[in-house]
Amino acid sequence: MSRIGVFICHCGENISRTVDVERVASQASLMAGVAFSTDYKYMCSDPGQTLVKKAIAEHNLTHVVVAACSPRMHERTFRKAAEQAGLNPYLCEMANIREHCSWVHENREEATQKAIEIVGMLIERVKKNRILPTITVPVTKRALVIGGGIAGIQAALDVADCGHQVVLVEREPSIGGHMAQLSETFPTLDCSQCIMTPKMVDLANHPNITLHTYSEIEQVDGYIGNFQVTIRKKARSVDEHKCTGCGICITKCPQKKIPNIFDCNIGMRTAIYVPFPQAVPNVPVIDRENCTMFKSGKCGVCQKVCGPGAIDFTQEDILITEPVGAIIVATGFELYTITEKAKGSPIKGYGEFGHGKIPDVIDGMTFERLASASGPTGGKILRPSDGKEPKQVVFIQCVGSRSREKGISYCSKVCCMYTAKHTMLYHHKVHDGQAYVFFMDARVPGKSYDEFWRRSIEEEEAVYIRGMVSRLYQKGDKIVVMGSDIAVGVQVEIEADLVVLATAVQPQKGADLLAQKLGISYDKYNFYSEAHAKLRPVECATAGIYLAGACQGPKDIPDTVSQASAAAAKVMALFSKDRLEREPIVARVKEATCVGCFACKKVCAYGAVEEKEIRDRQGNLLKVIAYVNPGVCAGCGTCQATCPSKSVELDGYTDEQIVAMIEAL
Amino acid sequence: MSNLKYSYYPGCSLHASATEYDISTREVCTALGIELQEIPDWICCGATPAHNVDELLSLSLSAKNLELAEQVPGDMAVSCASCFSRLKFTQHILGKSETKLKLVEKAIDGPVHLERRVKHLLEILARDYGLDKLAADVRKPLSDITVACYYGCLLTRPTDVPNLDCTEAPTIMESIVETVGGTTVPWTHRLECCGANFTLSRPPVVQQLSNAVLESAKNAGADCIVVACPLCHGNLDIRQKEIESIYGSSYGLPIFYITQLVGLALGIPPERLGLDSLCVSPQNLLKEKKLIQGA
Amino acid sequence: MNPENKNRFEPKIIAFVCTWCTYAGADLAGTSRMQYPANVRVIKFPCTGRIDPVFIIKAFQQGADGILISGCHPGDCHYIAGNYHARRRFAAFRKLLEFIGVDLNRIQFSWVSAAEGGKWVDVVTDLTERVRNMGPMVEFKELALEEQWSGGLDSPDLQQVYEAI
Amino acid sequence: MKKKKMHISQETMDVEMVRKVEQLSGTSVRRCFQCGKCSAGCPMATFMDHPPNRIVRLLQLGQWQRILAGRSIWYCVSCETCSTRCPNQVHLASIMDALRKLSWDQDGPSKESYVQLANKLFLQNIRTYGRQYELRLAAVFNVKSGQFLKDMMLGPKLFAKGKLKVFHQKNKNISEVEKIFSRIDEMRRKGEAL
Ligand SMILES: Cc1cc2nc3c(=O)[nH]c(=O)nc-3n(C[C@H](O)[C@H](O)[C@H](O)COP(=O)(O)OP(=O)(O)OC[C@H]3O[C@@H](n4cnc5c(N)ncnc54)[C@H](O)[C@@H]3O)c2cc1C
Ligand SMILES: Cc1cc2nc3c(=O)[nH]c(=O)nc-3n(C[C@H](O)[C@H](O)[C@H](O)COP(=O)(O)OP(=O)(O)OC[C@H]3O[C@@H](n4cnc5c(N)ncnc54)[C@H](O)[C@@H]3O)c2cc1C
Ligand code: SF4
Ligand code: SF4
Ligand code: SF4
Ligand code: SF4
Ligand code: SF4
Ligand code: SF4
Ligand code: SF4
Ligand code: SF4
Repeated sequence: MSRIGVFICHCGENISRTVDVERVASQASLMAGVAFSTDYKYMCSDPGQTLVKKAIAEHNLTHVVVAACSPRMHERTFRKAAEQAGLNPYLCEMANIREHCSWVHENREEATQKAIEIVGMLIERVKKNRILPTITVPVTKRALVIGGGIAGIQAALDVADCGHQVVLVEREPSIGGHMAQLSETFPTLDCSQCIMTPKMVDLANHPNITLHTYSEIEQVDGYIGNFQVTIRKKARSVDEHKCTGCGICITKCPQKKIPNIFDCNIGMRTAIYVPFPQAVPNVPVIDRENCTMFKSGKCGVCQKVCGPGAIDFTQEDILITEPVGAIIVATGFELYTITEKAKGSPIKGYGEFGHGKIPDVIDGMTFERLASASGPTGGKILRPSDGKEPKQVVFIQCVGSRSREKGISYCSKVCCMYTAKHTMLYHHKVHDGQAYVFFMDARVPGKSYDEFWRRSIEEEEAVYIRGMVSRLYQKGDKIVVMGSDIAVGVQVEIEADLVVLATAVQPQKGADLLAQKLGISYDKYNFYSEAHAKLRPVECATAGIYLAGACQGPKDIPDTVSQASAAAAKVMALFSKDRLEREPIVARVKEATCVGCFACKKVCAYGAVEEKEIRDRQGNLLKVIAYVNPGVCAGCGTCQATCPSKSVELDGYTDEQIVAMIEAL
Repeated sequence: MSNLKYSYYPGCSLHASATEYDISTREVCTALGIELQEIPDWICCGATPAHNVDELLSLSLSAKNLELAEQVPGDMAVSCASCFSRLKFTQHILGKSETKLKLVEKAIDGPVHLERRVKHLLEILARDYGLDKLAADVRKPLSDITVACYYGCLLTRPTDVPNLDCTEAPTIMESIVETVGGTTVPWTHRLECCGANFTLSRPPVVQQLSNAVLESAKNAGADCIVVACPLCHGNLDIRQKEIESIYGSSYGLPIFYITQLVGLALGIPPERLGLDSLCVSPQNLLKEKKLIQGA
Repeated sequence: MNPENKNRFEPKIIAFVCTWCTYAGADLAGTSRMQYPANVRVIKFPCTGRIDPVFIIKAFQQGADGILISGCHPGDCHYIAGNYHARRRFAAFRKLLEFIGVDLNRIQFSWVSAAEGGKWVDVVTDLTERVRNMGPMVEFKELALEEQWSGGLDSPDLQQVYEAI
Repeated sequence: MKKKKMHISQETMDVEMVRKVEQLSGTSVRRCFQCGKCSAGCPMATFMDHPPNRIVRLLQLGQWQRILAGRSIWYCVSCETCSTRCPNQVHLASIMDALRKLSWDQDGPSKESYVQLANKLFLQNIRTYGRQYELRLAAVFNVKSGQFLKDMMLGPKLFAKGKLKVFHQKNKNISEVEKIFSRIDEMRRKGEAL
């Protein structure tokens, strides 16, 4: 038999002005199961809480209902008080007679009547409340970072500096990401390599960081604090431990005509290669598709010249498993290409710009490589077709971005700024050249950003033309740019030597597949979704997984680095405890009645429902039923409402509790 | 040979100023065993003037033709780019707008048939009949002849309506010309406008735009231009002399209908392809390339 | 409230709401001291995804005259997609209610976010007025659907609903 | 040319008319963000007093009279370039159609009556013959537009090439065509048609 204590609060006059609190208390005392009922001026004050604690002890109370403000305000307060008095905190409920009653009704009689009913409902509910154990889960204090661009590097270094182990997985043979390709960076025009390479080296040398390059995530199991991650280390054909990075193999490899992707296909590389001279790790990899040995079984030059005998043509992919407690996803972006898109791709190319077939129409990243001192032209702006220095360069903004027609409605955020940067770099390098920019708006908010953009016009003499370009076509060795200037209201035609397109920033190919492995959500473009744009911008809705950098949306380096450090801070907060405590509002499966239909599994957005085999003593499989992993369950209750056999129950919101409230009407 | 059958909608131009297109279309189809059955008593599609000022009228005229087409089985074959565009637009718009569909039903006082597949002759040759088969039928390959394929506006634009080929970089005409042995050139103006129906009301505009097209083809080294639209043909062929005199140029570019070139390659005698109806005579070119006999 | 209306019918309205959005929205109406009819009783759920349609039947049985179900706006669900599942479930359930004779005007589905105190007031007021004009819910009270909420699924009607879900 | 100042208010922005344009054209005017790509590719932009992007802009401001007072809409050749390339899928060519219809309905103050005349004759021709009768079209156009000698050079050549038919094409459906015209006229009178 329950002995319920009911505590009615006046909230100064906030409640008692419209609700006759004494009457509520006396009515409550008449209700079945109520052993004690009283009212008090400020229940949440120290004396108020003491009153509750004392009553629990003196009257041997088994349950408590505090009728006061919203549970969102003080539920935690009173549950703690109950706990201090020796009750399980989940046997204490609040009846909201302030926000939902005294403040919204003027009629004293009606409000009092309603308050009595609300209290009655909660009394019936609390009777059905069960003791809920505090749930804690252990925390593996190692973090996984996926992606080794500036976002991943920054996050990994921050976590590692805090003394925790970090595993970094990078798909390419070297870390560095897009920032390693940039020439100089806005808004300060400092050299990208100069600020990037020291960080890359720090990372490689950090005692707390394990680096897996040329590797991908194969599988992710587990939940916050307890993930098991399987990593596929792709066959490099070079033994990382033996290789000294001397580079002789590269100089001797006869396959020298392979377009260098890192240089946006302007330069060439060999079949055994490092993507760029400052690569980390400085260990080459054999591109098996282009290596003669793999194609026809002949050659083997690299193997012959390699002193330490690091070349291993027989290497195979290997799978390794790492236990981690938190995951930071930092897989970055790729650029939209204007070439004809593959069938089935929702995004269209740019036929009106020649589908990428005009050699001197390049994208922004290619321009970065041309302008980079370590690039294929040694930092000279030379156009791809004939290596001449272009004297008229046309930049076109918003290519692919902000276009419903091409399937990308968002703004790519960085291209206004990097285009301004490009005009400056161009002007610095080609003094007698002229840069033109076709643009719609200049989206340059940020500290020192607008000033930067203005500088490109006022000091570096770029000509900005407000209007878009309809078509590009080759005419002799020029590219005819058919544009318009909407301010003047006329068509503009420029015969350009080089055209640079600010193409859209898109998520990496396969970003959706990685998200599915991780169980995180993504938007219709495949950018990863944060839990809340303002309040939880670096966390995924899936506990224990955090986001950093351009994989979450277009971002420049300052924003990327801020987010990476924020994600690292979140991970460190998680690692500050040995065990995680969480509200025990989780679903539980009644094994006896579960029929194993897994309707619950289908609706669970968190992947909390697992399959569990029930066997008899001999080990024969009896049935497969659902099991809710309490570490993963977020407590939404969707499974319970879905289960056809009523075999899953959400603690704290059981059918019994709800129906008790309905029946109290 | 094939057993393809179509309900054929020639359209007004093919029965008047573009008779050679009609004639050559029929000849080519006969040669390939493609059966064209003309839709009895088809009416004008309204062309540009109708949709220009009265969409409802334009939709109704095309809807009426779609209804008339019900008398003849098979997909609808259309050679004129303008008629093709109007029929496709009608299907597109009425498929999307219930309101407009109701109005058109009322205007034509009957049901609207949107299901029938409307195909341009280019699709029929390149896809339904097939390039491989076409290649096998070639008797006199158009070797040595360099062709600029001109699409103009209506065959591919706008996105999602004609769905004949890629809007900005179509290749269907080139693929046909190359299949029958011709050489095609890349050129800048193959999708630019020739001035279209302004030919009556505003010849100077047409002259200016068509001049740019002719100039581009000439500069690209083409011997001739091939078209699949009577409007384009009218502007580039009939007005070519006039344009030359205004702009002081000399192009001398024969403008063929695609069916005329294909017909030649299939070995159909030139006189049956209406070649003598062309204003810019192709005689010299064809003789030079040994496609017709003569001194 | 107007004393002349003393004897008029006062409907019972039950609101099934989610904690994160609508409950918080109703709290906001309170902190903003907005006024609305006192007929509504709120039952809090973690998420609309937790709301089992049989609660509606149960509530009608217990004498509710109108029911409000409200949660986060589409796309804003605190639990990613719970409200989406709820919507699908109720879409199927409405047919059943109609079939067994419940006037669907007694049930209101809406989205009220934590910031929409005013919307909460509007929704509650409108529903109360609407149900007041409809008069007491009598159709359903006699229906012997006792204990369906927890028992097996022997009623073919409910079976049908669950299949539809 | 002197340009009148625009006074913008809820009264001067004729939203109703713009809605009508949107309805007729089946495209949204508000979507346009004035990138100017339409104007950049329009073959006729140099002939127009308002380039295509500005036509949409004027509609966004409810200033359709300014458009009809100009000649832009009568210089559009319906080439569909603008519609094809607009990043916002604004179907500008259809908007042009809708505006021409508005102007036509109002017997609008078009500065470019030749096009209107040609269109009118073309449609009359269809109404009378069921199909186009090019000789008559050209002849009547030249007479009505006062350009008796226009295209004189072409005429004989076309005859010689068999391109101008002296007799019009026979068609059993002439009466059907006439009926469509008159039904639409009727629907317009009753205000049923768009
Ligand atoms: C042309 C251009 C110029 C720019 N100029 C500037 C500038 O001047 N200043 C500025 O502030 N910003 C600039 N930016 C923006 C800047 O490049 C980005 O802000 C920054 O690179 C984002 O870093 P990231 O680490 O998020 O992504 P990325 O640099 O894209 O790094 C992602 C990394 O993850 C790896 N990866 C991807 N998928 C996987 C996977 N499944 N598994 C493992 N690894 C994976 C990739 O290989 C890559 O190494 C420019 C951008 C462009 C396009
Ligand atoms: C009109 C307007 C509308 C906006 N709308 C949006 C929006 O819709 N969405 C959005 O994302 N952002 C919006 N913003 C921006 C948003 O307001 C800011 O991003 C945000 O408030 C910044 O938070 P903050 O904590 O940095 O600064 P603040 O909100 O300014 O907080 C600073 C605090 O520090 C205190 N303080 C100051 N000096 C001292 C001192 N010396 N010692 C102790 N305390 C001190 C101040 O009293 C204040 O409480 C809007 C801004 C404006 C102006
Ligand atoms: S418990 Fe809530 S209602 Fe009571 S005094 Fe504190 S704030 Fe006010
Ligand atoms: S693989 Fe051998 S040759 Fe090549 S860099 Fe390494 S150590 Fe030098
Ligand atoms: S075996 Fe392959 S990688 Fe090595 S040198 Fe030969 S081609 Fe180059
Ligand atoms: S950042 Fe600038 S260039 Fe890039 S999409 Fe946005 S507006 Fe266009
Ligand atoms: S829905 Fe219910 S019966 Fe089906 S597997 Fe889940 S718990 Fe078991
Ligand atoms: S309560 Fe929600 S999160 Fe937990 S298992 Fe059920 S559906 Fe999944
Ligand atoms: S192209 Fe489209 S968005 Fe751009 S100005 Fe023209 S109508 Fe507007
Ligand atoms: S359809 Fe008209 S407005 Fe559009 S590009 Fe062609 S001529 Fe210009």
